[in-house]
Amino acid sequence: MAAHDHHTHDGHQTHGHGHPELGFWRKYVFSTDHKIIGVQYAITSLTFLFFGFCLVMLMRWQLAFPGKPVPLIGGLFGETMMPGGVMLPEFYNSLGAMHGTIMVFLGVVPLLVGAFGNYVMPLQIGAPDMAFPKLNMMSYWVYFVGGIVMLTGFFVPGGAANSGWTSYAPLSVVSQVSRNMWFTGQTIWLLGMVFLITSSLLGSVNFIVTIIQLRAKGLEFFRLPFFVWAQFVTAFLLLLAFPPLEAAAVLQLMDRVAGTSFFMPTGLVVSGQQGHWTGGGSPLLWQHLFWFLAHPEVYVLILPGMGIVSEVIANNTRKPLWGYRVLVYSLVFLGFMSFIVWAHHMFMTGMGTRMAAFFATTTMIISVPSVVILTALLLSLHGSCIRFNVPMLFALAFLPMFAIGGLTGLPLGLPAPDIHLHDTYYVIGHFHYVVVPGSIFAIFAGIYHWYPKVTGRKLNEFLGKLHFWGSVVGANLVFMPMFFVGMAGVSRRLYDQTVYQHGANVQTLTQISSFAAWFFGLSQIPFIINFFASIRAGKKVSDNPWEATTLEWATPTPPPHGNFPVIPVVYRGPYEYSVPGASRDYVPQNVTA
Amino acid sequence: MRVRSIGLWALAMTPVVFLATSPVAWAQTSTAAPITAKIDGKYGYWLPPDLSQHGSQIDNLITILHWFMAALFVGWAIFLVRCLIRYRARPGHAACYDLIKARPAKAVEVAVVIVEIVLLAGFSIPAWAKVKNDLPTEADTIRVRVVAEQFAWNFHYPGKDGIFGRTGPQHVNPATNAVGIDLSDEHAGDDVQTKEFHVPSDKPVICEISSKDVIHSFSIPVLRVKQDAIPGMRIPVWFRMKPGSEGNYEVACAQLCGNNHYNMKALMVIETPEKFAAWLTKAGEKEIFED
Amino acid sequence: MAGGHADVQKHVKAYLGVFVALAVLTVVTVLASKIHFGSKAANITIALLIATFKASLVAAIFMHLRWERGASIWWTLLICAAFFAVLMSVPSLTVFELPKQAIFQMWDVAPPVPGGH
Amino acid sequence: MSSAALPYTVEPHPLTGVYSGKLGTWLFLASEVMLFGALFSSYVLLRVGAGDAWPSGEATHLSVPIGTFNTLVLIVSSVTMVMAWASLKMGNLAKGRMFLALTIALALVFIVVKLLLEYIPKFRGHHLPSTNTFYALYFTMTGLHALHIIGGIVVIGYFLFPGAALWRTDPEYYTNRIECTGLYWHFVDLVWIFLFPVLYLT
Repeated sequence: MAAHDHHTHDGHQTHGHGHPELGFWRKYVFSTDHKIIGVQYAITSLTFLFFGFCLVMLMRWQLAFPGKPVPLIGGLFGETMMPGGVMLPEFYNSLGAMHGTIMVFLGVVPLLVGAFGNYVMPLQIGAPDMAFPKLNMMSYWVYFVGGIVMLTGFFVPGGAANSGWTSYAPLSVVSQVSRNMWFTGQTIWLLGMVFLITSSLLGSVNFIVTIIQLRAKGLEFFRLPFFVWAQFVTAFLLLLAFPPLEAAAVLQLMDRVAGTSFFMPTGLVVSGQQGHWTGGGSPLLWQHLFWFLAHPEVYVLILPGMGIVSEVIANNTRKPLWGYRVLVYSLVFLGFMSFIVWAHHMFMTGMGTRMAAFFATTTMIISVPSVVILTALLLSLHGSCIRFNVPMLFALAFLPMFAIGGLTGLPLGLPAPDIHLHDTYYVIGHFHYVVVPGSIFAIFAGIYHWYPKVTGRKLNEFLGKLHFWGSVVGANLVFMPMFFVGMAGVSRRLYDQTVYQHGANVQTLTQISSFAAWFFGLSQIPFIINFFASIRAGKKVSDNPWEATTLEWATPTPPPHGNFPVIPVVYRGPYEYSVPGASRDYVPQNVTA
Repeated sequence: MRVRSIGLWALAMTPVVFLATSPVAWAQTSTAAPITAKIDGKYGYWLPPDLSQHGSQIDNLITILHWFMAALFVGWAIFLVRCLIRYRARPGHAACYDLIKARPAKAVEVAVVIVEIVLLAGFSIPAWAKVKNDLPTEADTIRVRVVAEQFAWNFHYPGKDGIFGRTGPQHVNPATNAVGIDLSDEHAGDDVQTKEFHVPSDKPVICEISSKDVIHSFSIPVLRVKQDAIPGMRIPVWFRMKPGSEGNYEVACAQLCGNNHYNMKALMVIETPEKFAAWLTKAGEKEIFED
Repeated sequence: MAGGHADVQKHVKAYLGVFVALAVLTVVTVLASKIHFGSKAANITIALLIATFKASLVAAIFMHLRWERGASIWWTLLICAAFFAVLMSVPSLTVFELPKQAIFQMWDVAPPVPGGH
Repeated sequence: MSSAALPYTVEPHPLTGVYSGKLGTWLFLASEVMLFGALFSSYVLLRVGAGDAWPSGEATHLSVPIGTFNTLVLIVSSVTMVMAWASLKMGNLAKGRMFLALTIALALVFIVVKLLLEYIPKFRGHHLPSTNTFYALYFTMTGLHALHIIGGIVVIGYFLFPGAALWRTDPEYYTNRIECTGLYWHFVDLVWIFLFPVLYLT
């Protein structure tokens, strides 16, 4: 602690002398400072995340009580969405599609990469800022515009996109057709995607260059905190997987607006009418291009989450991570493999044995590094000294829940069991068990962990624990029943599963899921209160409240413009906790002895 | 701060308590038309009943996998809980800098790899190859063309001559000729098209799945059959029933296909050969094609 | 990369050489397309080979890859090439690998193509 | 302001051997490779799927002479672009700007030819994107390429006029920026080198 104190004071005093004072707009709105941009990303994407969650809480009503008017707020939605408070199937489908899109593209990715990556990564590598600060600002604003465009879908006739977040053609081409195609939900979705993809591309270029070029002296690649590694691999995934979807989105736009037939096969008969398309296209082409993005995208959702969890675990176990190099190699391997497993989403599209065998094999191979990472994190607990603070609780909840998510991927990755389980609630349960702990809980862990760095104050522990227990119980109760619903054969994306005998039979489980989802939603209230109240009322803390080793804690709090009063030099690996013979139980990376 | 937050929390929980205890809320309702035919089969909280001969392969694999998953999970969970208790921070306890040797962990990883290889190469791929490629070759195999549309399943039987009449999109008439049979074809006269899926219980069935408009998915949970209906393609699936599986079942759509996707179901009737023959004759007589 | 004036002047000569080569190869491609090399596939292959050669010239000389020493750029290109190869495998995955008896034809008669030429 | 404080905007990083802008440009180009790669992949898939129905030669109604002319225009513009950089590297701003202006002029020629001699006559002749998959691909691929050309015009235009002020304060930084712009421009040329035979000649 004492080692940094003089930096702190010097930093606060010298800061501001060298730079002309900026106006409000340049300082807080159109800022090029990675920390301001990170906070902008965080606030925007947390808002979107909450909005996306509200959408699903609405859907859960229809699922639990099909055809019953939504209580209290049902009347607010108007005749085109909920006549008499009863949700229409098209509105239900819109909610489903937008829930997926908003959570993935507007919530989690911008939070993990845009917010945490932006704020923490340059600090952790000892850089004064991102390599291209103006580009960074542009990424944020393109993302912001993309989000606004996406939301306008709700206000056009016909409603927001309702062909699922996967937007499978030809459904996405033939649905929501109107005279002015530019102002229909699906077209707006495609335009929004183009913005969001562009934003991610700009961001990923920036991240990679920053990590390669701006590391502090002595910070070799194998001394990088695991979180930085995760951001590095993630940026490559974004950089190379997103463009094919951008191309695909352009092709689908052409199909919708210019009447081309990229995804439209010959001889379509839609609503009893022979289609006007010339045909010759392939619906599977969209799926290939989409999943070429969307499988790496899954890893974009969880790799930074694993990074955060690793940081928190190393810090709160007070000992080095088990197998740091093994973790890094697994991460890189995961990144590579994630590009050649995409067709396991398409086993049911009429795939021959050879191709199914190939993609099932790559899928089984990719499960190995995941198991290795999970095992390494578990072994890190051995012989440690665990502090059960709120970030650590979320990080610990990640371990068993992510294990469930990973394990339930096995029956889906093997083609034969997938025949029964494909596109059922089992799939929903599986990937929510991956992204809820892997992304959402990791995000919470990260917020509780780094909040003191951003504001200089800690979040309230009691409210945090209330939030944690509500979320863990809620999440498990939402998603565990889904495995049984899926096992019974109930398809996903059904407006009313009781139509089928096998669905009506497990309706009780679906109702439990719904109540749990609302409970999960309510559990976020302490968090929201905590988040805003602690800005002023939180307990003031020092620059390094968690007694952590990585460089972001070596700056004053909050970090000044330019981050480090003196650019640090790194002498050791990232997690030197409980070193024998050291005076304290942690040795920061920038301390010589 | 603390007291206020507890108060807020309690306030927030009231609607949950209210909803959970409300008997009205728990009453089951449905937006769909009442099911006219009684659906047979016993449904529990695990896999649905299995009527097909290949289904047990899939079911066994699913069961084995879940035992394997449970074993792994329990192992991990025991280790986790032990660590959480034994290594919790407390006065007089400090972390140890040295990392443990992880022979058991490596053994577990190797075991996972081996089990995955066995499941994949030994069970999954052979089962898949059988379901996808080993189409039945018996002369009396029932062939059905399944044509999906928004939001119904159409079934096209070749009739007595066993040959499908020629089809084309220009012949489609939504009311009378949903599968687009060309009536001028010599094989078309005896063809049968229906919205109900009838099959005899003693013969293998090959369904050729296709779609007129968007992607659907032909799913029969009780037969462990699922195949996407891709417009512009014709993809076969086949199944063979276990003896004594006569009854009424449901064909579902498993791929989002539009607003009424949830209600795109067809009645599947598995019946004795005699009943099936009688039904086919009757259905053929009723047919009136207009072009 | 290039340091002094002398280096740059040497480069300029290379640029002009590449320009002549590109112009000539463009004409060669056009002429080659007029000749029938046995099959359509052979013609396409030849055209793509020439195009690849031209592209390599542009990348090597105009984009300075010939003089590039930054390992990070080569790594980027390597990774990109690997994933590009995966991306280019998509057509073969969709077209050539189907289960037995599946066909890319749902109707028996070809439908009249609206607005076709 | 903050960018001035960042290291390696001008001088290459001692370990990686490049300055940040160049690495960033190459990374961006890698993503562009994947973008156009997806389109070429779709092209192959749709063409193989179409079999003999795919129009070629005369049936495409594309003019090989116009295509050849435009190919040459782009090649010359690549040369002028790289000459602009070389001139700046040798300290000659006036010559560099002249070459930049020439590059823009050639790019405009490309766009005008594309628009007036190709797109508009096609539309007049009812050869629309919806006519068949060949035209769909032709318009999408060349259209996206043309958007890249227009983007290039904007960027080069910026460095020709307002951006050139940087030369006075930091000529090396300015030269580097021109090099990065050049990388992008050559890439656009490179894409056309493939588009030309794929669409016009086979």
